[in-house]
Amino acid sequence: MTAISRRLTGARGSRQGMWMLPLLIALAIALWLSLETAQFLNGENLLNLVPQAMPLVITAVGQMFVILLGGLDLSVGSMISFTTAVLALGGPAWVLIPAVFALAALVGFSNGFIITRFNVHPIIATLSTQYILLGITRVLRPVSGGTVPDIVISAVAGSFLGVPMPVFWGIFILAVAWKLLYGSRFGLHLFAIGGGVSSGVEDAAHNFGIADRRNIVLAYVICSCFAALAGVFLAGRIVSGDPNVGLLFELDAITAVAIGGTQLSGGIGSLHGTVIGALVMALLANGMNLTNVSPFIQTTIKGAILLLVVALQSRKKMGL
Amino acid sequence: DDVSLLDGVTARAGDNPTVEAGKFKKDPPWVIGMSHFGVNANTWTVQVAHEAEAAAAKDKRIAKFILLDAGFDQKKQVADIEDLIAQKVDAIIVQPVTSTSADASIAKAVAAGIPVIVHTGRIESDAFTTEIQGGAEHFGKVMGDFLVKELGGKGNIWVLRGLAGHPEDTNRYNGLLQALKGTDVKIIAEEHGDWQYDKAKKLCETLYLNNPEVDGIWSSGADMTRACVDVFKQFGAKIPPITGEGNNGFFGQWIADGFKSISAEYSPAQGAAGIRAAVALLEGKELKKHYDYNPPGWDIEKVKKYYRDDLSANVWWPSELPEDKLKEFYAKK
Amino acid sequence: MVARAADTRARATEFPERSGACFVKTLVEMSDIRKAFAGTAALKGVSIGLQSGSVHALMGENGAGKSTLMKILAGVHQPDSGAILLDGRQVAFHRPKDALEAGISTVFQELSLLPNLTIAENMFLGREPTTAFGGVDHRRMRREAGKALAELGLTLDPGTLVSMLSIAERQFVEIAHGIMTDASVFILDEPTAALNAADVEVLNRHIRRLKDEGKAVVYISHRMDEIFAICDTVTVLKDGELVGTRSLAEMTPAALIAMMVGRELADLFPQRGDAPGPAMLSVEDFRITERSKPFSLELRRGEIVALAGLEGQGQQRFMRSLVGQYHPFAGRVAIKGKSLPLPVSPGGGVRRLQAMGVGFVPEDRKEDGLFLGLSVAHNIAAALHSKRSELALAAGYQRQIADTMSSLAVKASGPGAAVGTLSGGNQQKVLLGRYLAADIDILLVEEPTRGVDIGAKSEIYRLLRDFAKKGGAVLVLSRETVELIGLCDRICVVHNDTIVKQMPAADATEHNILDAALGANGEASGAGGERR
Amino acid sequence: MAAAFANPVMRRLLRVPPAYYVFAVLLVVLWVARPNMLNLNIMGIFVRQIVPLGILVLGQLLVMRVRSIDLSGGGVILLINYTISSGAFPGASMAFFIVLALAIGLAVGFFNGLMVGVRRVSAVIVTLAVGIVLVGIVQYLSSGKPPGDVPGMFADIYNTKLGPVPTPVIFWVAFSAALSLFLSRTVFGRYVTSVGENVQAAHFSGVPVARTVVLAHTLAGLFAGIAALVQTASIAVGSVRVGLDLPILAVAATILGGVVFGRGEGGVWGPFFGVLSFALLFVVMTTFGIDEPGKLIAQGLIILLAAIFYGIRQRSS
Ligand SMILES: Nc1ncnc2c1ncn2[C@@H]1O[C@H](COP(=O)(O)OP(=O)(O)OP(=O)(O)O)[C@@H](O)[C@H]1O
Ligand SMILES: Nc1ncnc2c1ncn2[C@@H]1O[C@H](COP(=O)(O)OP(=O)(O)OP(=O)(O)O)[C@@H](O)[C@H]1O
Ligand SMILES: [Mg+2]
Ligand SMILES: [Mg+2]
Repeated sequence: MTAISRRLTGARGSRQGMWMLPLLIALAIALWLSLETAQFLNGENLLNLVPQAMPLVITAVGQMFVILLGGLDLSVGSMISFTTAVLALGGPAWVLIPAVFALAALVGFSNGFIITRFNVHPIIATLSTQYILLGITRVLRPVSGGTVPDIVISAVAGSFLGVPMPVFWGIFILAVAWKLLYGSRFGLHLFAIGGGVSSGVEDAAHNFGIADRRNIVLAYVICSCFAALAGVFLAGRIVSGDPNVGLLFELDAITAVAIGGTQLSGGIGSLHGTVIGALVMALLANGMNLTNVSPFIQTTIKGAILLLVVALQSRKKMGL
Repeated sequence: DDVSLLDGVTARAGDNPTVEAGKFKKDPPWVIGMSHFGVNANTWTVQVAHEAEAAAAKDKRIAKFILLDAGFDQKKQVADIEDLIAQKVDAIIVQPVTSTSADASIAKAVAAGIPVIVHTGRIESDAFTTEIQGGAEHFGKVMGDFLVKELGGKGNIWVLRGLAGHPEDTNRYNGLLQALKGTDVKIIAEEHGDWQYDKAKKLCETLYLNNPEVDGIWSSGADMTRACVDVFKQFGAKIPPITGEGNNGFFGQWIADGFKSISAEYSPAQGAAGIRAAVALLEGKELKKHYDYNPPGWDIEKVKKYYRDDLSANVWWPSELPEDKLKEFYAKK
Repeated sequence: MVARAADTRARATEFPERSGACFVKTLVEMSDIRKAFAGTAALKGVSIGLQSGSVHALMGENGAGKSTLMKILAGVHQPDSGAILLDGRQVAFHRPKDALEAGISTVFQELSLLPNLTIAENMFLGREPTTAFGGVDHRRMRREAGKALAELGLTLDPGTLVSMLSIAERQFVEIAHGIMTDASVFILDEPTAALNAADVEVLNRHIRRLKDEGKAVVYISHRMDEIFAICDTVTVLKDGELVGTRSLAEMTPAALIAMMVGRELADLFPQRGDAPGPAMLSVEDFRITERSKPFSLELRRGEIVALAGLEGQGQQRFMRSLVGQYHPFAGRVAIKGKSLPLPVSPGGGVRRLQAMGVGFVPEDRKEDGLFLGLSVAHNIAAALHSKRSELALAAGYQRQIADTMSSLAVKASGPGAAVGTLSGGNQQKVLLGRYLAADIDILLVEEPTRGVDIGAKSEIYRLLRDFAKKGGAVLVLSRETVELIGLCDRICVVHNDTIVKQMPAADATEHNILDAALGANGEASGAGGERR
Repeated sequence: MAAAFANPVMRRLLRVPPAYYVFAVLLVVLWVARPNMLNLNIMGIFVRQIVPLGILVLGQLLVMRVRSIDLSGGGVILLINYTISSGAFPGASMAFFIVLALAIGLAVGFFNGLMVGVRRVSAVIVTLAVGIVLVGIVQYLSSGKPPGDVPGMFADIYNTKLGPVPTPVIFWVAFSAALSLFLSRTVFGRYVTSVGENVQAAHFSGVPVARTVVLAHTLAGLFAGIAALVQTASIAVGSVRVGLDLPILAVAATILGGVVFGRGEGGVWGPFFGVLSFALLFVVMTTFGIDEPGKLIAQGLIILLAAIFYGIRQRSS
């Protein structure tokens, strides 16, 4: 019994963070919804749920890479808006799509470079990037509009072999993230660097001969590229470019990561936890709509549930 | 036509298709869903929600009115409309977050046989069933024309814009530019105050201290006008001609201080108009596809008729809220 | 070819070697190394040569520059001037990775494992084997890590997170990481600071293996016996300068100490105390866990009592349950006659005990003890401030700080110096100083001299004895048996979560302590009446 | 070169937080472009605009020094603004509202503190969630009763001056000075420093760690309540959306002022000048008529460049 409760709440002796409790909460919400409303389990709604959750899942997974390092990327919201704006500039898809990822990589590189080489706090570095990118986005696209390449729209809204495209996105993203995090030396080194940061010995991993700066930069590049991917997905979903679409997305992403048990001080966390965290948030939004919870009280409920989930995740360490 | 949606709303002239009678006819009770772009943008948007709820409550045939709040989040609006479709509501009213965000899901709703009414925000697609659109350009132009007239076609103005990137902001501003075309009225400062009192106050203070010489102020409305008037009063300066909109607080200020102004009309009762359009469609009445809401500006005389000293600054005129609701919501105690 | 071999041999003969077993050559030469930190010189032109098949001791007082010299060789610091020759070729290491790749493997003095990685991951960090798909080959890592641990006599699961390990276990993992690798130079910077005698023997076996394989080993330790047991050559540093390099065959401990300290050290340990006074701390029927046997313990005024035993036998758990870190199963504790209700609260235990005049000095000074980034003054005054309420005005305590620094002979540029820049021994003095300054009459000390040089050790012993003589009482927990015998009045040997034997320190020998600690002594386990 | 860096005066100078020179540079720019604006009257009004942020920052720096963060300030401000303007307490006196605001702030801060210091929950998420709940409460309440007018005396006090300087500015400066003294002179200040440097070591040297964190958060909540009063007085009307971007700005100003998680090199005055820099930045950009996108880009670049400059200098020392 104590073993179970330990696993649920503490997960000491594992670096995955506490993900089981959020999983239970996600299941509880799903169970409540399927009992409460007939529509929840209907195929249409379940198919809605996947694309509704997808941008958050993508962004949160990207954000997780930098959070594992003990970093933070506040620029992902702007990156998403920026991506939709670039995609809606008009032009052939084979130019625009590689271009957005090249630009995202550049932004991520610049974040990482500034943080590692110039000793700038991640919050300051990425907050500045957030402002700068938003400014550029507003120049490119003062108001929403423009047309997104057809291929992007069909890649989001279409289906293949009867399966809606977002499902493939999900599989692809999880596979890439899984390979990066668990199937490579890079992933292990991320945990190592984060472990050093969270235990207060910033260069512990460096002393093991790990190319830490390079790995940190890489993590920020990955985070930006995932945000760009979320931007592409959203552009396909809203069928236009929009300077405000990513507004406050960074906070949602960070919240999803934290709900999933990843610790913001670095070194502890998991991919599945992050996905669960994003699902909890999406289920909550969907559930409250389906059960006709008054929009006036939805925010409170959302906040209260967040509070509950994190309050149950007490940790050994105090802080962020 | 026999459907009256709202005072000042007329069917658009020119190419305007008809939604044929009976197309969406359904026996009551009805379930009507509404996707609001952001209830808590400001007190005006709150009132729109209240006007819609009150109108829905008045019609006994509406069994259920589902209000969803996108909170300015287009992703959420798309999800909200999808959720409404999943719940098989009989009609969907959309206040779009942006001109394109809701397009795909509106098309989905229409494909599912659900009529879609769009108001307070134009969209690029025309997949919807019917729309009631207050012309943002018209709104801006009414204000611009007033300034041009007051200034005798010549002078320097400040421009206080709303939320950057919001279509309403851009369109109102475009209306101003139309009004200024060919005149000698020059914009010497142009800033975004996000339609908020505190931001606008900071802006006006800064602009004033930079250079108090200004002949007129074009304010994109909401609480910004009141903030700017307060700044001039605080410095003991003469208030230049300034534009405003139908806010009770602003009305009180205008009446008390007697500066030159105009109030462009943009009624929160558009929320009720949306409900009436939905009901008309479900009753099987014939509607046009496009309705315009381009009322003239209000002068001080009209303002005096509407102003209510016993209500707080946060009521917006004209309103269709019944007296008891007005009292309940806004009474100053 | 011939010329090169002759050349090497010629150089090798400059350094006489005790072990003639294999072909001896100079692997590393560091010459005239200088290094300054923020203005203060840590190394002032030190030269040293490391031979293959030889264990080279590096000795000197705290702050002499031993770790700095080795960190330069390990690529952590870059020298301000001087040259490093590796196999006769000049090299420059810009980061640790460069040194690793050049075949220099280091066990650093400060524990620096990553707590969130497993033992296996820590051991292979930076050089993980990969699978055909480019992923980390966890299976192989665990297998090989398990083998390496077994060779060091440990039965830990290589999949355990390091955060779950005790300090000694971590130290072993660190050693395993350092020595179970394919390198030609091994640096061990105080590897035994957290180890007890039995563990040290295991380590020594491996060092001898490395030596037999023709590797060069640098061994830094403040424990004289270890140096004489396994080292061939010794280099002594003092204040960043080279005192000399000698073959250990021609040295005696006294001569070595004189070389380090610059004078003969009369007595390492101070005179024992007189007859002890009334009980200060009494523990009755204490049971650490549900299954452990009860024990009682009395600590009297003027007494220094030791808790001895093998690693993880419960001595630390007992001490820390007094400050609330663990909940003991049962027992009664009285401090100066006032009873201390058990369990003590985990958050407020330390404060409560301080209010009763008891100070607890934690073993891990870096993690649990010091504020490395803050000044010496702040570190010393911390416990003084803790006695007062939040809203009280903070006194400067200049006098207490100055007194403490001078009575402990803390070597620092002043009270404003950050503690993190002091050497290990001086850090330890600051830590002890904090509690000595705070008007406390019972001290619970874990590892009073971990990583402390012989001169400072002797000072710390004297400090603790003076403290006892002035009416205090000390309970000490240490892995160094010699230290316990020399310092204490009475020794309690802990085995299996209970005290199995108490003896006057005057009668104790390393042998009979180890006997009791191993539980070999039938009387202890028999008399208590085993339940199963 | 190394000797120059070793000089204690030099080392101190190298540690001057970026906020100071951002402020200095902006002041020079303004002095060149609009010398007439550099007088006490005008500057007083500019500074008054950011007093709510300034007060919020005082709380933020306190919690950041104990390695925590408080993102709930926006929610506190909104809730207090709503409570005062909703007319739910007809005829209540100024004192009543002040007590009410402080009580709300204290309660929220105390809750945050318990969660972070005792439960040891992630500070970012807890305070973010608390902020969301508070905003949600206002949204819920305003559906029943939208916010209305703020009692006139708030604006009256807000508009008073002491000599040429607006009262809110004097209040802020005095408040900052008081906090600065409080932190440097009391035992609590030492506790904060200890906990920020090393929680474990603080615990073992007898610092009441949890209590220190709870107290820091409680004070931050209290300060948010005070910031809310000033903010409410400055807008004189109820709102459903006020002050929501303040917490993240407060974090940025605090870091610019040299206080990062656990370390407080900039003390209280570093963040103070961080806030002043933001005030001047706004004025300079408005003065130069920089448009919205330009403002964003310039703001981002200036913060970034300052931080990079500081980072490089710190590294070289
Ligand atoms: N097979 C792999 N799969 C995933 N990531 C890898 C792999 N190999 C290396 N990396 C990542 O790339 C980084 C660089 O690794 P590598 O060992 O090549 O360093 P290096 O080129 O020697 O670096 P430096 O030149 O900085 O010393 C590693 O820290 C690791 O995170
Ligand atoms: N990173 C650093 N910054 C500033 N000063 C340092 C740093 N590292 C070491 N020093 C200083 O250099 C000198 C030598 O320290 P070092 O750690 O090499 O001593 P040591 O001989 O290893 O001592 P110990 O036996 O206590 O470990 C000391 O005075 C120390 O304060
Ligand atoms: Mg050392
Ligand atoms: Mg390499």
